[in-house]
Amino acid sequence: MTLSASLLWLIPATPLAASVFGLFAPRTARTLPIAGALLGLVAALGLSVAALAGALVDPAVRATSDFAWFTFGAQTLRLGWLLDPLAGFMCVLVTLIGLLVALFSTAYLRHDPRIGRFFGFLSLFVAAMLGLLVTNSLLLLFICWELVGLASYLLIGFWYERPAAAAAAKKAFITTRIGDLGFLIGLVWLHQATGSALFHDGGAGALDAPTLARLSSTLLPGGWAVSTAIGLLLFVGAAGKSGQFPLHVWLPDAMEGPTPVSALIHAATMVAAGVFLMARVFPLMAADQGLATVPFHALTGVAVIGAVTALLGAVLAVAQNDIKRVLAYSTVSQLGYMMLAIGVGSWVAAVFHLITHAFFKALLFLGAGSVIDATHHEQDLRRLGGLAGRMRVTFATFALGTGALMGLPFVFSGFWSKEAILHAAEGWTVSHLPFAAGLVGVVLTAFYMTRLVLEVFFGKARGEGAAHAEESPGLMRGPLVVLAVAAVGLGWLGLPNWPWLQTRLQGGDWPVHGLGEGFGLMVVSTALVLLGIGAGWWWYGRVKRTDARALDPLARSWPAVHAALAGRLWLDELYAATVGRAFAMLARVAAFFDRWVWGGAVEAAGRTAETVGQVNRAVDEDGLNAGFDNTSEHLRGSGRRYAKAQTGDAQSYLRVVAIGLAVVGVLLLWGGVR
Amino acid sequence: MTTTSVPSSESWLEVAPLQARDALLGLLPESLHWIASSVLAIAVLVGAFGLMFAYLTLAERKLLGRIQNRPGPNRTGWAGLLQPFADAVKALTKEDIVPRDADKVLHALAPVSLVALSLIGLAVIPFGRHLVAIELDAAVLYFFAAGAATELSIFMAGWASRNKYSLLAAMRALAQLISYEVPLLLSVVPVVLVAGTLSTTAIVAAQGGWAAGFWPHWHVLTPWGFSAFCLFMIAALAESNRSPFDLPEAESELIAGHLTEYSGFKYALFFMAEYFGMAALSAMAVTLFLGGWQAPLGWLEVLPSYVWFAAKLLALLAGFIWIRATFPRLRIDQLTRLAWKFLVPMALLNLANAAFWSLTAGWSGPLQAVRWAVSLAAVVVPFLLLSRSLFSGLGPRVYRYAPS
Amino acid sequence: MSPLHLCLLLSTVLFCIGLAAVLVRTSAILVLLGVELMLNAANLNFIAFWRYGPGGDDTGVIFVLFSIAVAAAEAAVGLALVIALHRHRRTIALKAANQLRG
Amino acid sequence: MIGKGLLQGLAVTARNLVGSYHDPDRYTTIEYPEVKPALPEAYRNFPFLVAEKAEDPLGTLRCVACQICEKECPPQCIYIVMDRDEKGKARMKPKVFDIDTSVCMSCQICVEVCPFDAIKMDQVFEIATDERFNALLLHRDQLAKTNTYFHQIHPTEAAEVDARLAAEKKAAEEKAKAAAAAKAASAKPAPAAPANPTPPPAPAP
Amino acid sequence: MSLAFLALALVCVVTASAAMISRNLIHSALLLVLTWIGLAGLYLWAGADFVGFSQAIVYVGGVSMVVLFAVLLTRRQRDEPLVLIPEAGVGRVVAGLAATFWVAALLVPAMVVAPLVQRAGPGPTLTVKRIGELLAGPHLVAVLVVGVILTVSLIGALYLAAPVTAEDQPEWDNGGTGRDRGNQEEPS
Repeated sequence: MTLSASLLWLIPATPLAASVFGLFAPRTARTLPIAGALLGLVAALGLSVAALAGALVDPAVRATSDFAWFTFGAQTLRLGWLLDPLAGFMCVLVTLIGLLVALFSTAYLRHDPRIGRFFGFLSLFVAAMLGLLVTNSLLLLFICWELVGLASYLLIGFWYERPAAAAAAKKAFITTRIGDLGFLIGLVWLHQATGSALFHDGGAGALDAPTLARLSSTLLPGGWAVSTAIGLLLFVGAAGKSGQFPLHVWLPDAMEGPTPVSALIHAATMVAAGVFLMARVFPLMAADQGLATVPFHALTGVAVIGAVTALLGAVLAVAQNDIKRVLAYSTVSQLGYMMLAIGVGSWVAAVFHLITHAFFKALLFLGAGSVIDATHHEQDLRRLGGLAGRMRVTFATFALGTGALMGLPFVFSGFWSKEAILHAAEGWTVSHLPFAAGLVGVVLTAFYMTRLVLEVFFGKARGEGAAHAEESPGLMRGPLVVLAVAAVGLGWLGLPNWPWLQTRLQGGDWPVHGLGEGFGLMVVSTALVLLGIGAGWWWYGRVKRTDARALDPLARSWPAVHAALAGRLWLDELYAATVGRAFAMLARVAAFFDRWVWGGAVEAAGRTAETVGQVNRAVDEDGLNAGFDNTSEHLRGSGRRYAKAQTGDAQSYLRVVAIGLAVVGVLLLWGGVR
Repeated sequence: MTTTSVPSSESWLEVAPLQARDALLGLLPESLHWIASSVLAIAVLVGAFGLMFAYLTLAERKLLGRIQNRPGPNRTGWAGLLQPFADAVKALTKEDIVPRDADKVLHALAPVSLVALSLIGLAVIPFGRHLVAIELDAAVLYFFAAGAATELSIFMAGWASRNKYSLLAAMRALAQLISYEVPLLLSVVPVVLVAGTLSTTAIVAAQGGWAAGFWPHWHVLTPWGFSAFCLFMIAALAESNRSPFDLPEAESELIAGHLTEYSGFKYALFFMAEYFGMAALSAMAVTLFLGGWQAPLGWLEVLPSYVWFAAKLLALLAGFIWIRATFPRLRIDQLTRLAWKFLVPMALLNLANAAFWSLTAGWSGPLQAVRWAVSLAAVVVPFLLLSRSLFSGLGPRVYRYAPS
Repeated sequence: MSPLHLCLLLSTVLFCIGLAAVLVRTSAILVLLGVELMLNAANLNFIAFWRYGPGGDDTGVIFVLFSIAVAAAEAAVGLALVIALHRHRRTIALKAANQLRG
Repeated sequence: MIGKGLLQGLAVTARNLVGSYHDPDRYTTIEYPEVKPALPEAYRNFPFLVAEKAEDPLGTLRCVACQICEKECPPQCIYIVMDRDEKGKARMKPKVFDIDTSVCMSCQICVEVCPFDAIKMDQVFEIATDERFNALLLHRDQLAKTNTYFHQIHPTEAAEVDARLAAEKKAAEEKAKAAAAAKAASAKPAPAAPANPTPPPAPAP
Repeated sequence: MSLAFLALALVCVVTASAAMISRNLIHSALLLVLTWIGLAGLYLWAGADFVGFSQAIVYVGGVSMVVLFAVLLTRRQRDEPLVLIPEAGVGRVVAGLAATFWVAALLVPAMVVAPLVQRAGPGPTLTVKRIGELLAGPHLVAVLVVGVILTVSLIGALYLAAPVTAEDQPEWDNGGTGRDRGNQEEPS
């Protein structure tokens, strides 16, 4: 059964409807919102599968169904829905992981009194995300983009009674808002430049070839192509949302929200929205490739930022003591990888890695959640340890996830998707920096993941939470197992010799080459992974820490470096110092202006009006009135005289009428008044 | 008689009156013909209705007698035939007393105007196929214009007698007449609506012919027609101060009502006017509802048209007398309540009914039965509802006796 | 003096009689009767013009019909006022109804 | 239904009208002057004097002018003068017997007290006269009417009276015969006390 | 001009002036009725039968009754008898007559001067059907409006004339409700 483009809107609509149960149900409602959310997700999943089936029937075609939103004057604003393999795969991904996370959180949040509201927010988020995926219009995408931002704010700040969570939610919202500003300017500029809000509108859409040719050919004063400028602006939005280098600070703090939220939003879906945006508008980004005259290409910017972020994320992840923050920084670095892949021109590899990463990162987060739940909310690595024996399934699935993340060869999906990126980066002609960063990233990723696994699961339980931990209930283990299977199996969809996924995404042919051709790169990356694991074992495996307060082995060998990394390179402080203070000063200036300059003017105006009023009264009282009074007196006198004429006798009136009639008649007939 | 040409095709009886008229006119010069013919018409009318008045009084007293198991006047002439002339002589010889400070002019003018007005109404009634005094386009309106003026004479009678009681009685009589003029006129409107014209000859012509050979097209034989006929007759009864509505000159009421101060010939004139009024209204009823001079059945056409008119007229007058013999008198408030709360609504509903009837004239076959059924329901249902709501309280008097 | 002129003369005479009555008589009812007479004079005019005018147009007659109807209503209301006046002032002299004055 | 009462009323009058033509007990009018009303037997009007023979009513009056009725009559409207022959001997017949019908209230007391059944109540009601005083005073000759007339107007009473008179006469004759026999028988014995004369001579019917 | 017209005109003028002059209100009302009858005759003479008869019905039948009832209901005069020219009002009479003269002075010459398009020969014929079509056709709205005017004015007249307050009501009639007036004190 395939879903046609015109029914695409059903996919976001069902979870939105389900969210109503959560949002508007009474505060303590439980079963109705949960059931609603789950039902919504199952329905959305079914529809997404149908949509995907529909898209895969002919991957090359982009089925669109547009509708007129409203007309102002001569113009009508038309929005629409777009169904192509990219949207299909992403919808299935979001709904599947959403469903698994929802099942997980029914167990994880079972003690939380406001679980109903949580599921409401969750459904709202999934609805917004799906809306973003299937839209054919950048404006509608922006609308869903904002909704997703709202949902993430609500979910991060779910336990609003904790100040840290509230601050984190605000921080996430503001930083993504800064990114969205760039996105908005790009959106408006694109709409103004192309005249249409739709991506593909039979040739007249923003991303159709003729318009792109027009965009890239028109140059800005600085020699830049318009498409480059718009592309970069859109990338700023994507960077904000996907936590790229300058705007990544909010992602680690977003860990304050409940773990399923982190799993779904800050690992799999929302942060991937930026990458999806780049994939969607890739033709625009790549429009200026061919032009040699253009000084700077959008994609080079993306690639550079991607590489820097990948490296930064990996480096910072090494020195974190909170299990979720390690994974957060890992997500930042992996997103860097995806942006790097887009930067080097292969958005298909980026999407492939996005899909695989979504599954195993969700697995890792849920595993961490299971650990936190079991150890009664113990998140600090220093007080964990020795959980492998107690939590077998969690340990097994977590290990599989780690393998996929690190990219252990051949078996795990991470390996193939990272391989594709590195392959693409290798072939990038502009510079080799991204490729080098990618390789270093692989090593660091392997290192901090082995550290994490060793610290949490091996050694001796260093906290009493870890000491009494038991395996978490079936509802949590189920999703872990499913995700583990996906983490392993998904890789085989995109093998170099059987690129099923890539051909579908590309919609056309994808170069099929044997394993041998990229074999060299595979050997190098495997070696790097092993190097990382070895280093990780060296510092953390060899001598297991027994005491929670013991110094971190890495800190012992490079105290300065470790301190810097633990402090997150003091980026937050840097921001606070620069941007924070600048705004504060700006606010003070505005306050001064407001009170003294405008306030003063209003005050002055008020006072002058008052004085004028007094002067007027004075003049009026003794000046004019005297004059008027006697004239009116005079008038009243004559009025009284005339009143006497009104005798009240009907017949006298009639007489006057009759005589008047006669006189007028005579005048008219004979007075010559022709 | 209008100077219509004399069709030769009909039986000689039919045209006998016309031939007689032509013969008479022949004696006079051409120039005087128009005045002669109108004078002749007047003479015939006054003569015929005068005689009829005379024998109507006799018939009334004979019939009332018979109904009350007594012979009625039979002393004068064989079985009382000369009685009317005896009355006339009595009326003439009786002394005519006029109150001292009565308004002599008005006192004399009242009876005369009443009789005149009652008579002029007869001018437009078609007595036979060619026997109509004046062929008017707005004949019905003319008839009721004449009828409306009679109230004036009653007021004059009441006022001119300078007698408190007669003035009060005149006022009550006027109230009655005015209350009943409305339903009278309203009950005529349906006939005009269906016939589509105000001229009496056309209305009678419209009632010609027989449906299915035996059922004449008379208006009375249609549901709305019968209802309108009943309303018209009730209103006519009241309009001519007869039987249940004879409040004005009833002995038990204010002496003789507005006729208290009248005696002798003026009193007789008032009675003559009453009978003329009754005859005129009955004649109009015959014209409008009973198909004027139309014969009830096809083969009865052999009898001349004016015979049928006379038969129906006499039947109606007998009905008047019959009603007078039967019904007790109505009190003034009952009388006006009957008019305003029962007759007027029924007449208005009947108007709608007639409109429906005329609109569905084209229906034929089974639809005809439907048309009849709807029209019948439109008469019966309001009648039942209205009578139940208005007269629910009435019924046989319940006597409460002191506990023994 | 064509017949039309005669008719107009008659209606003028009637009109002036009515007007004189209205202006001279003291009794309210008589004033109303005067007005009634003036109305009738006007009606006569209409019919005269209908009878002798260029013809072809019957609105004159229709106008007279409406004017008769409205005059009847006016008479009824006028006399009701007189009766009401009489109930409060016990007289129907126009002089009694002069409260509405300056 | 409002009309039902009216129709029933009309039906009653109609039935009456039709009935009056063929139903005898409906149309009961007697056209008086031509058809005399069948007076009920007990009807009485003013008294009259019963005479035995039609050819000489005044001569054969039963009344003996005993003036009982004159005395008993409450309004005193009877005036009797005894008929005396030239010698003043009572002829046992009234010379003058006047009844003032304007006064008589036909109470029938005179009939009840009259021992000789001489005065009876008459049924003549057409007594209108054109003169107020004298015409209403009925004299003897106007009052005298034969016994046969009495039989016509009061048949039962007349028969009863005659039967009684006959019986009395027969008793008187037997007594007379007995007296005569006794007298004959006693003729022989000395004449006994004289028998007082039996009262009225009973003229043969 | 035909004899009939002159006769009718004479009747109208004489009765109208008599009506306006007469001292007895009833006489003036009845004389005016005669004028109306004269006018109805004039309409008939002019050939407008329908108008003549409606004038007869409305005026002679209806308005005369209303006038006479009004006259009778306002009999209890408190003050001066109905004098034609009261001494106090001589000025009013003169002024009134002057005004009338002026109006007449305007109308009559205007009539004489005005160029009147005349049509000789018999007058137009007007059948009831023609009037019906006119009333139901172009003048339908006017008919409805007149209907409304009549209803409203008559109800208003009724309200004005009918005694509403308790003490005005005659004893036996307590608003026709049949309620016994004995228990007047109970709150209505």
